[in-house]
Amino acid sequence: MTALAAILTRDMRLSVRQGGGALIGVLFFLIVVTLMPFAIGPDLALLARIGPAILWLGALLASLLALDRLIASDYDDGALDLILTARAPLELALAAKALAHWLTTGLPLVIAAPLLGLLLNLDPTATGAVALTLAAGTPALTFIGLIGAALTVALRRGGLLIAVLVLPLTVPVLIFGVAASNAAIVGPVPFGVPFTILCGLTLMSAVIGPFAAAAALRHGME
Amino acid sequence: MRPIPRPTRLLATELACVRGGRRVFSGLSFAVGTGEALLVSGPNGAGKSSLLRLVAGLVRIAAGRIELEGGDGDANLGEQAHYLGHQDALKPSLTVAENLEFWTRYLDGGAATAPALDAVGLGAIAHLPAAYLSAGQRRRLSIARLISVERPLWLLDEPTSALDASAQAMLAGLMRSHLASGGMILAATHGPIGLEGVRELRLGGAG
Amino acid sequence: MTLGPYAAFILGAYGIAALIVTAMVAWVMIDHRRQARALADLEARGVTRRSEQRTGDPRTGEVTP
Amino acid sequence: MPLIDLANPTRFLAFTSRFLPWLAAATVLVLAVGISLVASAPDDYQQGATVKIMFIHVPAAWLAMGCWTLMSIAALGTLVWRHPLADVAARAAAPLGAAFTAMCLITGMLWGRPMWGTYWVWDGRLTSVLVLFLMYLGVLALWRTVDDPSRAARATAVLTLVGAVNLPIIKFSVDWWSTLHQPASVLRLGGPTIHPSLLTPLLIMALGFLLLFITLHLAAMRNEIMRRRVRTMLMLQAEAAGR
Repeated sequence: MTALAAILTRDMRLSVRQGGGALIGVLFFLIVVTLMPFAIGPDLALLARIGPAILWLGALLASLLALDRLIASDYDDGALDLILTARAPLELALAAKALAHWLTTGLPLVIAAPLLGLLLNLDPTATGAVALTLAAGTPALTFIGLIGAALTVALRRGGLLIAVLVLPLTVPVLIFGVAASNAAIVGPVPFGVPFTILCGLTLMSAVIGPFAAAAALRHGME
Repeated sequence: MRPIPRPTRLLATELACVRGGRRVFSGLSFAVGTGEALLVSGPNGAGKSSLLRLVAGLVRIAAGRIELEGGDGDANLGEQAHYLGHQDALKPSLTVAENLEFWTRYLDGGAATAPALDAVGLGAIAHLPAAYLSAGQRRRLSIARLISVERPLWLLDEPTSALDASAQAMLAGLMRSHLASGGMILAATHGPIGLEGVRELRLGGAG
Repeated sequence: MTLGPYAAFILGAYGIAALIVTAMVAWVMIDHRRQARALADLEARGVTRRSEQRTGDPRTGEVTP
Repeated sequence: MPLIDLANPTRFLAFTSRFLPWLAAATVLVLAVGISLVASAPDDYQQGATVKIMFIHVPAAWLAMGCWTLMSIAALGTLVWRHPLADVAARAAAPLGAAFTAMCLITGMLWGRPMWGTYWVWDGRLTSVLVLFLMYLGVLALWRTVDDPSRAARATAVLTLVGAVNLPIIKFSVDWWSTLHQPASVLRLGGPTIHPSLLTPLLIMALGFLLLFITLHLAAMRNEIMRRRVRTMLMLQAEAAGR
């Protein structure tokens, strides 16, 4: 167990330190959401209606694009070779890395969402709903993105390629995330239904992600 | 920590390795007993690194078998070996101590890093970020991992690169004590590494 | 001085402004103390900067031991 | 003591250590006077007492833009005149600029709420300050990711100058964008001519904010110089430990 704790704390320490990517995801999220009204126009009623969708799309892109260095940095400096020869199973090591990434990138998105809700003129219930669904949904985005990161580890085209590869896999999470938020605001459907499905998706991806990523790494070796 | 069973022999029979569609070597057989060191030599591209990575389990075996007789039954070969590659596996933003502590805890759950740092002469700058280290110092920090984590088989890929004379002597000393305590070494090198009574395995000589 | 119906917003604005100012002041002072301690610790270990290693520092003129 | 002599870091440290207490005292004094004037200032006929928020919102906006100008001059210092303290000045100013921009945005939202009924209306001026805030965060992010100071200095200097060139363009396009969609004209910041009884507290507060910025900036520059000294001494320590 100490091995997984060690890699979790190391990754979090790395992302917070100089040169780490901890806040890059949140900045990207902030900028993407701020850009939307420039395109859509400052009509507050319209912004309020599509607010949850804007926040979810921003969080989705921010989560995926911040993942390209997750495994590639260990591959580049030779740490991946040692991780492969350690007693700790690769699947759990990758899950620990994904968790560390979510804590430093995914969680700040959830915290920043209510602030951005102000820009989009969301009322408190809408902001609360979006924050709750993001809290449940962003781990799924990170674990699915983990598979993309493992597939592209040896390639030089990391970042965008990951998004292209795994975006289709994130469609269910996006659908139920936005549906749950809208259910809380407009809601013919009770909030619980799409939300529990979203949580189910997250749990499923928390299992499939690490195993698929480990398989991708093992088969990626020559 | 349960006592680590002492493997008696590393045995390779008819090993073959294919990388990127190219047959790097084939029909390779050798054995390394306890307290023995085997130097793998040969021109660049002869497959020295590939052989070490293959033994460590980082490269797929095309044909043949490799096993560690008498080793820890349920641990595969890679988990009983130290692989020291060209890269140092160090994070620049972590300090010298943090880097070694991480690998010590990750590879075997222990945490005694101070003696290892002193053995490689980095004890005085344990608090410095690894970014400030020279290539030689980074190499020595990477070597410190071999001391702080107890593993019977050492797979060293050109261990003396970037090391000056005093560091090479230090490494030779470490290797001698490892062999004396019943360890095994498989090293890929261009020249001698300061060890006496060492067998050599020539790769790709005729090729 | 009556702050009228929106007193909360006025006081809130000044409160947040004061908060940001104290945060900045605190950041500057804490950072100063941290760097000063690090410098003192390094000097205690006998690490001297290259420009001070010469017998006399030409720019400031004082002779460093 | 000729000002150019300040280019030498050691001399600059001595200068700041001696001058900072006086500057800090002057700042506190001017701010105290300013706040007392604000307290006694009359209400605005339209907005009532909420106009008092203007006394911190406007100076913060001026400082937000002034700080980016300062950083642009420092960027020229780094790229063109190779001034040793230019990058130190820019790096010390950026967090302060970001903090004052955030203060401007938050006070703007709190001022807007009683007027418009919502915290944020995409008013032209406020939106360009928001874009400026994003640019500050961009520069700070670039400093955090590049670890070698000299390389970071040149990269951030280029980004700051490019930003400075684009700021007027952004301001124009955002104003155009907001007036294009905006129904009636929104809150006039202080109206065409500010009533003299409101003008003097505003100028005093602006002076107080300026002094506050200068004090914090000098102190932050001092920290930055010390931080770089620590870094070089740590590298010397690494060298001393033998190749």
